[in-house]
Amino acid sequence: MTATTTPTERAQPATSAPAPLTMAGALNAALRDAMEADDRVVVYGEDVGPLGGVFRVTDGLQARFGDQRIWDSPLAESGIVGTAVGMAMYGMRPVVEMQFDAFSYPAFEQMVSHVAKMRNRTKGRVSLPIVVRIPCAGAIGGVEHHSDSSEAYWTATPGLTVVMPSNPADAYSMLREAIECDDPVVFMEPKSRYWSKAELTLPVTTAPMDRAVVVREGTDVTLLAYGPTVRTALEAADAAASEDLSIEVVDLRSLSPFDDETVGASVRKTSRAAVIHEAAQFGGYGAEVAARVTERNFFHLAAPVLRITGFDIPYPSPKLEEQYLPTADRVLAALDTWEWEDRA
Amino acid sequence: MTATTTPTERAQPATSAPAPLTMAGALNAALRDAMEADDRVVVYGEDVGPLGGVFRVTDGLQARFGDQRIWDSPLAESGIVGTAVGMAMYGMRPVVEMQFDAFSYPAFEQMVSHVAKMRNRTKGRVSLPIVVRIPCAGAIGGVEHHSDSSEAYWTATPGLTVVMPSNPADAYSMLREAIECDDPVVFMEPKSRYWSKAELTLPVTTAPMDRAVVVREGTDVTLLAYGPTVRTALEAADAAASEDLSIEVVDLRSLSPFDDETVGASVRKTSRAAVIHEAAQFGGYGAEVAARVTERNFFHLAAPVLRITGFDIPYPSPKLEEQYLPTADRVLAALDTWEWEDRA
Amino acid sequence: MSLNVEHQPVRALPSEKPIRLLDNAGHAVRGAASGGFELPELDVLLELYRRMVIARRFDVQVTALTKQGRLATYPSAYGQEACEIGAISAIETHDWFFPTYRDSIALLTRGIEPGDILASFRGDWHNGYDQHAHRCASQATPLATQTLHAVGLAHAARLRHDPIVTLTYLGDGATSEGDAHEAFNFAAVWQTPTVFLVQNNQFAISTPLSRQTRAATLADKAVGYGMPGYHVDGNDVAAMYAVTLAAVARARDGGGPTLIEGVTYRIEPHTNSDDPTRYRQAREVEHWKRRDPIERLEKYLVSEGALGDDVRTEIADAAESVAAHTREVMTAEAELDPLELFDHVYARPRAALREQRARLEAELKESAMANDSSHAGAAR
Amino acid sequence: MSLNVEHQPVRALPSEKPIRLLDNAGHAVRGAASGGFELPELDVLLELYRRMVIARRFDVQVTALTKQGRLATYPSAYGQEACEIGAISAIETHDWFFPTYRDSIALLTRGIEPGDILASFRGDWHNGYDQHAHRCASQATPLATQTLHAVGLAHAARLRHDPIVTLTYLGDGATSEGDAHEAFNFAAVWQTPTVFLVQNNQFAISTPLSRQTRAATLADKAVGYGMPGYHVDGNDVAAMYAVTLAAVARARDGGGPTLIEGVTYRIEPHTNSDDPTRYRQAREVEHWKRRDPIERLEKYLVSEGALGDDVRTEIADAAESVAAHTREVMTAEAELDPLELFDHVYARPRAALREQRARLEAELKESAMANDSSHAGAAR
Ligand SMILES: Cc1ncc(C[n+]2csc(CCOP(=O)(O)OP(=O)(O)O)c2C)c(N)n1
Ligand SMILES: Cc1ncc(C[n+]2csc(CCOP(=O)(O)OP(=O)(O)O)c2C)c(N)n1
Ligand SMILES: [Mg+2]
Ligand SMILES: [Mg+2]
Repeated sequence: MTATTTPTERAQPATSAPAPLTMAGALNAALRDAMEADDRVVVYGEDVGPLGGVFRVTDGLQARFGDQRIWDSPLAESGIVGTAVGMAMYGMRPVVEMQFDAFSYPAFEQMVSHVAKMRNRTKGRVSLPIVVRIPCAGAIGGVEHHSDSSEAYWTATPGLTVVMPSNPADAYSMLREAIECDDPVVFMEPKSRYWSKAELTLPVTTAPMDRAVVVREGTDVTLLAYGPTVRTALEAADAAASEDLSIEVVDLRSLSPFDDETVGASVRKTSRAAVIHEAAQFGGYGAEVAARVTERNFFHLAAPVLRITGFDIPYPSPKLEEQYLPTADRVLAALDTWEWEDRA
Repeated sequence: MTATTTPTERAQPATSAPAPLTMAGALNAALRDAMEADDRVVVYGEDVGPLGGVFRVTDGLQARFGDQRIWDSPLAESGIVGTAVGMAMYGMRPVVEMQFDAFSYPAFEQMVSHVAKMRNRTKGRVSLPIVVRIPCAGAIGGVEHHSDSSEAYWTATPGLTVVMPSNPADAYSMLREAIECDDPVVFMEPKSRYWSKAELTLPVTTAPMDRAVVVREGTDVTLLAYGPTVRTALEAADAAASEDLSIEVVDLRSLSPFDDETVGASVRKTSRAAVIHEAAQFGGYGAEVAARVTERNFFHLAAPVLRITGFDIPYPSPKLEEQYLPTADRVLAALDTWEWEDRA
Repeated sequence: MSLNVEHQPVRALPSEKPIRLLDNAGHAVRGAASGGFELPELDVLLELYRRMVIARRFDVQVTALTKQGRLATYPSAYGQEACEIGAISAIETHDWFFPTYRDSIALLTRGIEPGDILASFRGDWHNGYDQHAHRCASQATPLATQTLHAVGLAHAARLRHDPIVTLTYLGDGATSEGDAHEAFNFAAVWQTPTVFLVQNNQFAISTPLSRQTRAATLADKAVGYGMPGYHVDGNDVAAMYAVTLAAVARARDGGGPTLIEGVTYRIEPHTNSDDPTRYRQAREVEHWKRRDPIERLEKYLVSEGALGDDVRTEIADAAESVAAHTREVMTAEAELDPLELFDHVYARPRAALREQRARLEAELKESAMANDSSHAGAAR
Repeated sequence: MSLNVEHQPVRALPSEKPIRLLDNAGHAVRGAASGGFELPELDVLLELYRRMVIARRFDVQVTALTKQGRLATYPSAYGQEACEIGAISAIETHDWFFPTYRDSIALLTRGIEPGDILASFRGDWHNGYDQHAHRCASQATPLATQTLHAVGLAHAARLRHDPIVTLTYLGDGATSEGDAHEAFNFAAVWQTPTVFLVQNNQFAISTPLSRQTRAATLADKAVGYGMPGYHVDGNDVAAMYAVTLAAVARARDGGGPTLIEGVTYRIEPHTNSDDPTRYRQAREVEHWKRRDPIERLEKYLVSEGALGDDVRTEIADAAESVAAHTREVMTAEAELDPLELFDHVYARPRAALREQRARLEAELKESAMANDSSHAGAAR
């Protein structure tokens, strides 16, 4: 097993005709194809079996592969992740599901003290090809604990790879790549995008999962977004276009590692950048983005990198989440706070 | 109980003569005086009783106060923090100890989902005046899991207050204030500074625990440090002085909230800033510092805010920690990477 | 009162047959099957009946409102009334209760206003009632976490020689979490006055008990902590009440914690967004519907002549009025102030939150003005 | 082989009296006290004796080296040899072992080089041996976490119809952690071939067992998971070996996990930096020294005529040579390359780590040059 299986090397199932697929459906197909391609891939977690997961991402997989490839575990997240460590040591490639961000917290010690550290601890002798799937973020009207954004915890942890697709094609391609990766991957799935659709011909291979992608070109401002906020950024770019402001949107895709190259190129072109996320601002992932973009491109920047984020408060109850979440309007208003004299 | 008990309001034990005190001793005195002043203060955790804690911070307290004020709990960190929530709901002011940063991880769910959120959840009807003491960071030759820096996890969590003293006087004053605070406080104690000494007359009251303090004045560069790296910053400032570079050192003290005012004033004066910490750089607390200092002072900055930190790797084994830790030399070398043309 | 308890730890297997005081036909059970517990007096049973009827009517009403979209979510306790009401009725006003999301009807029984219970499920705020006033903690979502809170509060009270007891509920699934273990253990080691009720409703969302534990009963877990465990028919409110009452009394007397398992069944889906047809047979649900806890007690009360038509009508009326009141409060929209989002995060004010609050305030004003002018435009 | 195990869960209280095959005077125990286990053959006992003697000599040597500052820390297992060696000797080469920091002597018995075992305690790298080659996981520090790894690996093997067993050790203190609970439960529900050995050495650092549990025995915890539990005299290597062997055989046959408690005592401080005078009486230590596991077996072997002077000398020589070898490897400094810090964090290379590596490389070169020139200067 090489360290960097590239997407094209992977066993390809028969190509299917283009069909509209939701992100949940794309993830389901990726799991199915990965299980088909490699019998070391096993899937477990809470309610992933007959129910197909509370978001139906594992729908139908138990019927197809049987309960020795995919099964319901007891209800204990540390147990789920901790046993995955042992399974991976044996040579399996476990894909486990945390039901929501906040319910991954009981597994925090296993994630930080073992999943992240095992390979380094053993000088590379033991690698843990585990994928921890986390339905993440909010905007689904969920009650408390169902809309947290946990990415800052994982990205602050050396040894973890953290990715988040924003669309069905990436969801498929990145999940296949994550499962093939010899490093443990925290695979974050923006819940509010589960039902977003795209026409896809499977298997689809998009950019490597550690690369950011420019999803809309522009010249005046770079918006850095990931997961649920890519749509927000695109909406802002649309609205701004009518006001003659040309916004480039970069979908980060990979939170750790960070694609300094793609992002740097964009920022040096536009000389202005803002990062958008749902999580609270203080200590959020946007801090890393702002800090490193500034470090590496300081003399190209016409203005400070902005962070357009949730407030520094716990995620609110459903009726107030609209006020909490960064919207396209809020993005545009934030861009207005820059001094724009330098613009012709 | 008012929300913002100021240090001067607190019940003062008889003033003692100045005496050399270690940080561990100062913390011990603070616990003793707090327990003396308020019988709602209870202390528990692993080995805090007869042993006095593995760092002896609770030395002698059980002999003095009995095992209904301070006691050894079963060995379970989630249990320790979770029961503290209940105790605080009843009206106690529990001060609990996590033996090392990495051993707080089993308590992560209780910290993030309850300690941080309870007050907001209940519209302020239930506040949790809990202090979670965490002997933190490295440079003590500790084997794996004994030298983590966990501050980024706590500072990314709205609802928590996170402070870290760097010297015995602050250790005493800030711990008293933390215990009197109605908000839950993560009180981080840099292990490598436990045996550092100062002449102190107790009780000592230093700046409020939510303020940063300029610990050395300078004009060319602002070094932002906290806990163990304050000493590093001061060493760098000393060394630089001989090369005619005037360094101002700010001891952040409070990680959350961040004292934008004190830091901003310093940075606007020097126009250059760097933040120093032991934790890995990627997603570390320094990212927040760099991002917010830049956001608020962009047009005053002559150069990007630097982060001088640990590498993006798990904390190394004892024989390699020297190479990992940011030293005064590394700080000075980093400052050299700035273009200095603007300096006369 | 010393905190050192010298008596021997309990070391016995709970009875494998659930303790039962009324069988499914509504007949009193005597002998070994009753585990030595006494059937409560008729007036107590009648009161439990009344509470269960009202609780169910409320539950059915809230499920209906949820289907109409008035609530974001609602985890029903239909069929679990004997556990929910039996146990909560065994504690006193000054005792504390630590519930889960499933236990709204126990809160109702505890005297909390429907609108306040349901504020969180409607999406107004995370918790809607005054916990200290009712001595009821918020309904915990992170599984088993509340059991530690119950132990901590009980221990604090014990340190203060305050003779209260804490009662906490958790599900069969939640017993698998590390926090449940730590709570059982802390309670036992500290001998806190805590009663744990595991409502074994056979499922954790879709996961059946057989994939949750291999223990013969969930009450068996008590053995590993040296505390008494009781395996109880959770559809028999008489048994649930009597066993809890005894556990509460023992706890209050310094006898430490107890683990009670009530064997029951979740008749409704996990929540409104669940689809139980994917993981269980309608047959099984029907089987359990025939073991309805309310009907069981009703049969007994009728056979004892304690439930005449007049009482029945009176109870039905009371239940209807709770339902009507619930409809009313849940139909009216609560006034919410988004700026309050910033007000309760910290006791000690923060400059950054002040700034963010001001920004949201300006944004809201602006959009209100935009709205006004567009309305004005439309009116013109 | 089907993974569905239909047999009934185990539901019985472990014997409260520890199972014992040799009493402290070195006499064979028969009847109920032996729990139905057979005393192993003399050749097996002699081999266990040899292993214990070598293990103790190693342990004493490492403690001495630690006092000399050659190791950053060392948690000694002095006095726990019967648990450590008895259990590890009951598994096969192809089985897996999941130890804690305390279990270096079990790793030695498993055939790992002293230098490789001690690399972590010396501070060279976090883990110094090839886990796959020895089928031994790294020595876990975060308490109880390794028990889940053992369950996971066992389950994976079971899914592959690979008839291996996993053995994991944990301390009395570690049983309080949530992870221990989750591991016991997952193992029982999945019926994994896992043997859990709780080394109840009476203390978790300074915290005595009475503050850790209220259960009569730690083996009682097995009941709550529906798995067999054995309460064993942990200073009787014959019993430890026999009970573990039976558990391993059952596990290998698809009979699921077992929880074994070995009752023993930590004679040394927790680690070299601990001060046990603060929390326990020298008397207590003396009492346990008189129950020494090696002496006990020695008495039996001598009484059976199985341990003559020649064998004794041969074993002592073997032990001395392990000690000498250990001194040697621990006195030589390991070559460490700081740049290796960056090489094993990820399988997939990262640009940022490449940059940081290059920076450290430049720094190291610079300081080497500075050193060279200052040495050169000094020489001139
Ligand atoms: C720590 C945690 N993990 C997962 C969840 C998601 N979740 C909510 S309810 C539930 C099932 C709980 O089952 P059980 O404890 O039996 O209670 P019941 O819902 O049957 O009353 C799950 C998995 C959660 N709330 N908390
Ligand atoms: C999760 C966690 N919490 C705390 C510690 C610190 N610690 C190390 S050893 C120890 C005591 C362990 O006692 P026990 O499980 O009985 O094992 P023993 O050391 O007696 O062999 C503690 C508290 C740790 N390593 N991991
Ligand atoms: Mg349930
Ligand atoms: Mg121990």
